[in-house]
Amino acid sequence: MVVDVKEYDLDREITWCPGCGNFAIMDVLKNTLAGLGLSPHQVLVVAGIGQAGKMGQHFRTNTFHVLHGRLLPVATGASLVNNDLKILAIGGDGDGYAEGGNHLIHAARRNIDVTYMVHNNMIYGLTKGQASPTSEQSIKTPTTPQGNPLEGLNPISMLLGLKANFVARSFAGNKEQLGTILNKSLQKPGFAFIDILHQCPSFNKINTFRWFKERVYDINEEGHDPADLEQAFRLAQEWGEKIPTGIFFEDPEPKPGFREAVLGEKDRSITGPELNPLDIKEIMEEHL
Amino acid sequence: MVVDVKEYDLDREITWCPGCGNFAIMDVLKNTLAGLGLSPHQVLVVAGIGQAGKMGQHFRTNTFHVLHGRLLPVATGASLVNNDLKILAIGGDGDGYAEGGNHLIHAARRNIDVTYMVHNNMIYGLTKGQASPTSEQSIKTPTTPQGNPLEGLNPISMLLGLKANFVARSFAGNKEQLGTILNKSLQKPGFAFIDILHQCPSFNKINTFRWFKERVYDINEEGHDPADLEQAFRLAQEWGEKIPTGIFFEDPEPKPGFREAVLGEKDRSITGPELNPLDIKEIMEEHL
Amino acid sequence: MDIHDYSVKVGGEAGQGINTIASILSRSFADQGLHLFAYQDYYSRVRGGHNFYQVRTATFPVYTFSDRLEVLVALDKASIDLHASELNPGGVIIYDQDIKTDDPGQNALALPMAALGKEHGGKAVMGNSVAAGAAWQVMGGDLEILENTLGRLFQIKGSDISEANIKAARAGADYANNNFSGHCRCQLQKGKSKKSLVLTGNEALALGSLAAGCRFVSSYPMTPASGVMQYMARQTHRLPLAFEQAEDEIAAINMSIGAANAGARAMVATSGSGFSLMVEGLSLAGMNETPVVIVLGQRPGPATGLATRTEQGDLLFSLHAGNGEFPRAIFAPRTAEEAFWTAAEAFNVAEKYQIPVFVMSDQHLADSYYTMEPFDLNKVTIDRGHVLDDEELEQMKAYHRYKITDSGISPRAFPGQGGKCVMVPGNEHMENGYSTEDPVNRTRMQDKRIRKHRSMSGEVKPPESYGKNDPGTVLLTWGSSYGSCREAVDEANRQGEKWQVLSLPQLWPFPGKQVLDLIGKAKRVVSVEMNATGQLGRLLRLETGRQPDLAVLKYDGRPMNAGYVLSQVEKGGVFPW
Amino acid sequence: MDIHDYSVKVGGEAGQGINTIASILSRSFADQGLHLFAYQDYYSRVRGGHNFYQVRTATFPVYTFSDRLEVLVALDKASIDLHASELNPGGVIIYDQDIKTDDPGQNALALPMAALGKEHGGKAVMGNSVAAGAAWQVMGGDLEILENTLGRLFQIKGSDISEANIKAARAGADYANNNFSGHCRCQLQKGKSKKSLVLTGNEALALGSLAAGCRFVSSYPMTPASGVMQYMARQTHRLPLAFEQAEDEIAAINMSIGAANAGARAMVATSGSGFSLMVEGLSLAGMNETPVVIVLGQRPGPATGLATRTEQGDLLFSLHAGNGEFPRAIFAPRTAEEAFWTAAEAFNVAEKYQIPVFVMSDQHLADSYYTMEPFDLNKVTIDRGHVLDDEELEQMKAYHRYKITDSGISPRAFPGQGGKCVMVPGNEHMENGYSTEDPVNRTRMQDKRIRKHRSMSGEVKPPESYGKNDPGTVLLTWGSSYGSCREAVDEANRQGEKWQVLSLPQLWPFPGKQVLDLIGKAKRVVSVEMNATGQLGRLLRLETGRQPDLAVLKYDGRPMNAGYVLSQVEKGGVFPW
Ligand SMILES: Cc1ncc(C[n+]2csc(CCOP(=O)(O)OP(=O)(O)O)c2C)c(N)n1
Ligand SMILES: Cc1ncc(C[n+]2csc(CCOP(=O)(O)OP(=O)(O)O)c2C)c(N)n1
Ligand code: SF4
Ligand code: SF4
Ligand SMILES: [Mg+2]
Ligand SMILES: [Mg+2]
Repeated sequence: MVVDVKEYDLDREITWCPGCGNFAIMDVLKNTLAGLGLSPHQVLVVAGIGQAGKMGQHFRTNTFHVLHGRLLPVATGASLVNNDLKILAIGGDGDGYAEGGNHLIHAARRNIDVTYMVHNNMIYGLTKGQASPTSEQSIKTPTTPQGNPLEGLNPISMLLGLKANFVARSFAGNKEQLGTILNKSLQKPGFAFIDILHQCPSFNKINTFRWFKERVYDINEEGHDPADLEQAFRLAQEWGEKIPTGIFFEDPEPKPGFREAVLGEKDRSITGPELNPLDIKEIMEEHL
Repeated sequence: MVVDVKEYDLDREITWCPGCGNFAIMDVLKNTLAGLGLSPHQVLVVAGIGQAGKMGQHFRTNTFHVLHGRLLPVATGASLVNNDLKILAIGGDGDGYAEGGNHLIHAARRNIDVTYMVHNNMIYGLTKGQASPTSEQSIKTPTTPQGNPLEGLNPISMLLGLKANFVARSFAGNKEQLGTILNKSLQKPGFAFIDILHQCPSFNKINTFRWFKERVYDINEEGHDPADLEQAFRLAQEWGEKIPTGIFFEDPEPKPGFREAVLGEKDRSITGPELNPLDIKEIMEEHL
Repeated sequence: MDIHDYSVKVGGEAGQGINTIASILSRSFADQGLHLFAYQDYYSRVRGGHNFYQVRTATFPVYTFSDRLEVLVALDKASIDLHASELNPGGVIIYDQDIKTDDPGQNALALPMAALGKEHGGKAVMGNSVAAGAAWQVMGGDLEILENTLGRLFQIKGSDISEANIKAARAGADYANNNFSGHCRCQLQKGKSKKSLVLTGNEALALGSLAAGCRFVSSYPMTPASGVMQYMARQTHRLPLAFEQAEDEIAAINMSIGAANAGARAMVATSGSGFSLMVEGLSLAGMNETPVVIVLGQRPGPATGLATRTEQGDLLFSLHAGNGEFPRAIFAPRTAEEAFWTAAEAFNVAEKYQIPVFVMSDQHLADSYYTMEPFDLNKVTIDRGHVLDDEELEQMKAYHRYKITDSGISPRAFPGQGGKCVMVPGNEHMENGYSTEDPVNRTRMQDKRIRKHRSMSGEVKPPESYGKNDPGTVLLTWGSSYGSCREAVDEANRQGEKWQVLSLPQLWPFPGKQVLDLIGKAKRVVSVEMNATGQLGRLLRLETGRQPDLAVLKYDGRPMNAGYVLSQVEKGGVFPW
Repeated sequence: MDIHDYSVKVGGEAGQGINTIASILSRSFADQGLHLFAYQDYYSRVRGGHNFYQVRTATFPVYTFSDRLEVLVALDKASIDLHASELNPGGVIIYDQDIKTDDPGQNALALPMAALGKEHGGKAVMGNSVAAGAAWQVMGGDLEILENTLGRLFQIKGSDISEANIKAARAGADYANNNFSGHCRCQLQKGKSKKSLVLTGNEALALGSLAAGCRFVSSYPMTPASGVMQYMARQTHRLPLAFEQAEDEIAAINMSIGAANAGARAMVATSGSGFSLMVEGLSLAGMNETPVVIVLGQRPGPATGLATRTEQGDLLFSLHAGNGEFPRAIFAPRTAEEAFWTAAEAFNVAEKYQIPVFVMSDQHLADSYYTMEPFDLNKVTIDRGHVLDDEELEQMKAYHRYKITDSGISPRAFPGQGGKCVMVPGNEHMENGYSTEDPVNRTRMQDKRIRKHRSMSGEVKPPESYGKNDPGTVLLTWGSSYGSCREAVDEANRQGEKWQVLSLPQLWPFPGKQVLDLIGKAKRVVSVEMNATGQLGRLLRLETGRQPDLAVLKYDGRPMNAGYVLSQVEKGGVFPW
């Protein structure tokens, strides 16, 4: 079925700053969803709190716009009871790597049937520029006024350490690559993790569009085989003059998605507006 | 200074089950501390909630016995304001990998000056046998009565993904190795992570003492160089017929410990019972 | 049939099998047609320590435990040292022969548990069945009933094991028959009850939730609430039910919120610290109007407190928990039977009003066994409130999840239904769910949400009076303390007093007017609860201005009973306010 | 000197620099010797939207904002459309010439902000200083003062930048001088105040904490509380102070608990959802008796609510938060000046009683600027309560962290001191800190902890009355709403009423008797607060049985002022209970 990307348009003011990387990411996502023949009502975006999370308010679809850092558990619950929806989780680096870090470990472990996009601007945008776990060492922010004493977290390396089902990095300035990765991730059962680098012209004056643009390269184009976990791990350690992007890892022996692992065949019957009293007579009578 | 290990003895009933792996771990720890010439009052154990966390109640030392999963933040706060104490964090696999997962990521990122021992019995002991994140696939427990649908988390691989300062695995049945690792970790600034496999005869009927004993081998004895992150990562993927133990990784270019990174030279002045009003006149007058 | 009221205590170390013995006896009492109440006292450890299980059985319904025993089954020395004094005159001690103890006297039986277990059942652990058999014999129970019980209890372990246990029990009974020379004042008769259910509060809560069509449970283990999720986890293979052990309590409540908004009835079960971690999620459920049921099994706090003990210390906390202001309902079943119906009803209230609903229990209710008649499952109704169907949605131009209505309740729909999109937000929002900071909208939305409180207030489960009319003394209570108050009132009235229990199966919205009416002209209102600050008493004042005249409180982690209530009232109680 | 009371509003999009203009004007008003109150109204976004800053300045102390303006500085069209009607007769509009708008009439000045900024300062952004200069000129301020302000404000950016800004401001003043043909009713005079501090509530809280010797701050960013930690973070290089941005709020409070027990005065600052996440840690601090100060900057909930708006909706939540029962103190400063002293005192109360202490603010207090006299820092006292010294400890056989005393307060010591070990637990414990499940110990320990509540009750910051004696009407209020009540009372009394404000700088322990005494025979008690359920009114009833007769509430996220209070009282307010 062909779906017009305009179906995803929403007649609402977009509250991001001009020049923000989020625009490009949203653009790619809308096109990818439409390209897959998905209508807005077949998609559920579970969004975190932050500029990235606002994305769920900026295009038409089902959205659960939840608490800061809690998008993955909400997506887990929703995905277990409804397998008709294509579920995405969308949030920022603070949302996902600081407040929500624990859920990320366990979403990967469970292999939940969700594509998770982390819009990684290496800063807290919405709350006006504090350091995030991925902020560069020495950057001055309102919470690191003497310069960040820590090195940034490497989410790709961490997710490879967790041997997550699908691990990728992209850049808002490379729409084609991002589109390809998203497209692929949305057609897989299980968990897909995509760290998306993007500029925040308002607060991150170091990792600008240009800064990224000059550094990113595509590992798959250069021959990296996503089935090779060890090489992926080696590549993931690179950060600085050159920044590897692309699909680092796709499990060559994929585990079943979480829904299947937990529910087996019976998932379809779990939800829906109708509900009949369960037959618990047999269970009750075990106590007689 | 020679310290008699008996100084660490406490005249209290120990509430672990007979045959529990925790006894051996405590034994090694007491000996290691004494061996390092540390008296009980120079050590602070920040303990989680669980059988492992009870350790802080079973030998004499300073102990903050805190909330389930929250030992690392408490240790972080204590270590920042007091650098006279040797600080250990001790908890179980549920405590550290489930409830406390987020703090583990960030303790590693911060490189806090704490040795963290995770007593990994691959089960929830204190609450009577539920599955933990490290529980084996298919194991039947009160919360996985039809068998655990998930593979166990691999904490070593995860910590290597985080490129933590010091990453090791040991086994309660190999006291010598555990002692060596502990000894080493306690003499390093920065974060040391030790996953300690141990039997829970009451609830884990699969990963028994014998099960571990038959599988563990020492990677360092077999020539693994802890400076080699990539090889460490490769080894870390192994689990099953053979289980690698030993020091997987010691950062060859260690970052400063967190206390130094944050406080530089001034740490000594932060704490202590005396406290003088600060001179904030200069700061106030900036608002005049 | 005479009136009987007997208590048996089984004491020993954790891991020695006191639960097994007590369960065998309990089930058998029930099958004799008797009522029962059985409670556990255990330490937060897996082996060792001194634990006990106390089973009271009677020819009439019982709601709490008794201070005195007829039979003590002792698996360790501590049981004799600590509890022999609790025996009524003529009480019997049956003790493991392997215990190093002085002979407790004539009315006692030293039982070679392990030896008989090994000899007749093949294993020393069968000693538990030996002990059950011996106790049963001494109490004059019908051996066939005991054998039936054993057969059923061990059925899952295979017919070999259940046969072996039956043999071991018979051996214990024979041994007692031949070697017990004393007399037991407890001589069991057949009771009149029909075949009854034996359930703990936790089991009843789980069963009620299943009956209500709960489709999703996510929780993190925490005593004393774990029993609820574990019971439900055992049923997933035969019901359309998803269970997941979350990584922490934050994930648990947020998973349930996700499931509920995707269309499933969803719940969590937790306790103390675990609930503290759910408070942010609770507030989200308040904002995005998610029906979610929270079973809160109370234990003593603060913090980790006393993990395996009982308290009713989280009433005002659960009432005020969560940043911002939003409606909620709080139920507190008083018995296991009520727990079943309350759980079933909680989902209806949650969905009808689209709010978080608490079902408060406490360790004493959660872990204690009660007998009750089988539930008439036809009486379980499922009311999902106003949920739109696909057709209705298809006809709409757009779906507005938060439509402002007089009742405050907006018609619900789930993502994907009828080709519509659903927006469920955590920020303040317009009717369509999208964020807005408009001040007029804010006031209207806050009013809408709060109106649900008023809509709900007309349907509160009413407070219940038991005892004399026009009472001089009213015992005001909630939760499992009800049982003790009820028996205290019976006792006081037997002694010629005019007492009444006024108990609240639902605490929020608070039925203030009804409570005041029921208190009527009573001379004395005594609030009775298991906490240190008299929270129900405080709530009464907050909602009605009236203050209890006296409080009977207990907060040592151990349950109260009728005797405690009576003696405290006599002493003048405390007045914590 | 005449009495003056003028208001200027600066409106525009986020990111346009309204904060800069308002800050320049505020500081300059203060330097003219005037008092001021300046508040922000902003959206939860970084660019765009319509925000404003409103500065009121007067020859007498001001506590809230006014409904009417003398000058409107408009950086966008919305500012004119929305706010021109707020101008008093004779008010002036100064607007950016680049705005597409109709000419607002004679009493207006179209200012080529960007052009002049570029021409005289070198950059278009210097247009902000141009606007400040023009406004200052129109209001008849002393140009030298404005220039001084600019010099100081931009000093950190280098003398080039500060010079450029001064030039731009002069150009704006000149331009106004030459082109503004109307008349401004606001003509600034020199006020009598000595050099005064200009501080927001957040800054005052931070400064007070530093004065108290706070040594450790861990927090997670959250509007409107972030300002506190960010201010403190800026001082770490020159004070013995550690700051860490935690990974989440759970870590933040637990880090502080770790630091406090290791010997440092420690605090967190948070809001709404963030505080919800701290509830478990709060309960731990209750159990292990950790002094920790929690600055709670309230914003509208539930959940994420309205991130940048104001509310007082978390009073009953903070009072009851945490599983189990334990004492705490709750302060709520009413002005920025009081915020300083409250923060300083909060650490003393926390350490003296070894409890968690709340300092409640709200967005309106947190972000608003106030003038005040410089603090006499010699008046800041530090009382760490009973802390043992090394010598005392050396002489002890063993140290017992939780020694039972009459006051409930145990002498403190820190790990390592005097060669002793310290055990700080999260479970119930004996005097030495080790766990026990003993019921008698439990009751004693719970009593000990709760006794601290009583010990503290004698030292509560007393409620304060302002206005007429023997009033007919008492406005009962707390926090930043105090300012509006105070001015409302002045106004009512000017009109011949007998009104009084009764405000509570400390809300817990609740000074019930004192409040009742102060209410006296007042005919009418009106509770005034920024929430939907009248929480202070409810607390009054909970603690005294007395209920307010009327409530003035506001919960649209926007602050109230005197006019609102007066009109609501006239209308009869609401009665939410
Ligand atoms: C529990 C909680 N803590 C803090 C906040 C405040 N907050 C909102 S967004 C945000 C961080 C935003 O950073 P990021 O997740 O990187 O998103 P970005 O805005 O950069 O896209 C914070 C701290 C909150 N809403 N809830
Ligand atoms: C917030 C919270 N959730 C749950 C619990 C209950 N609880 C106590 S220990 C424990 C798990 C113990 O497992 P682990 O950490 O592996 O330790 P072990 O007993 O196996 O050594 C749990 C779930 C708690 N105390 N606090
Ligand atoms: S603050 Fe940064 S991330 Fe947020 S909208 Fe603006 S540019 Fe984008
Ligand atoms: S339950 Fe397991 S881990 Fe806990 S004490 Fe017993 S054997 Fe050890
Ligand atoms: Mg970000
Ligand atoms: Mg464990």
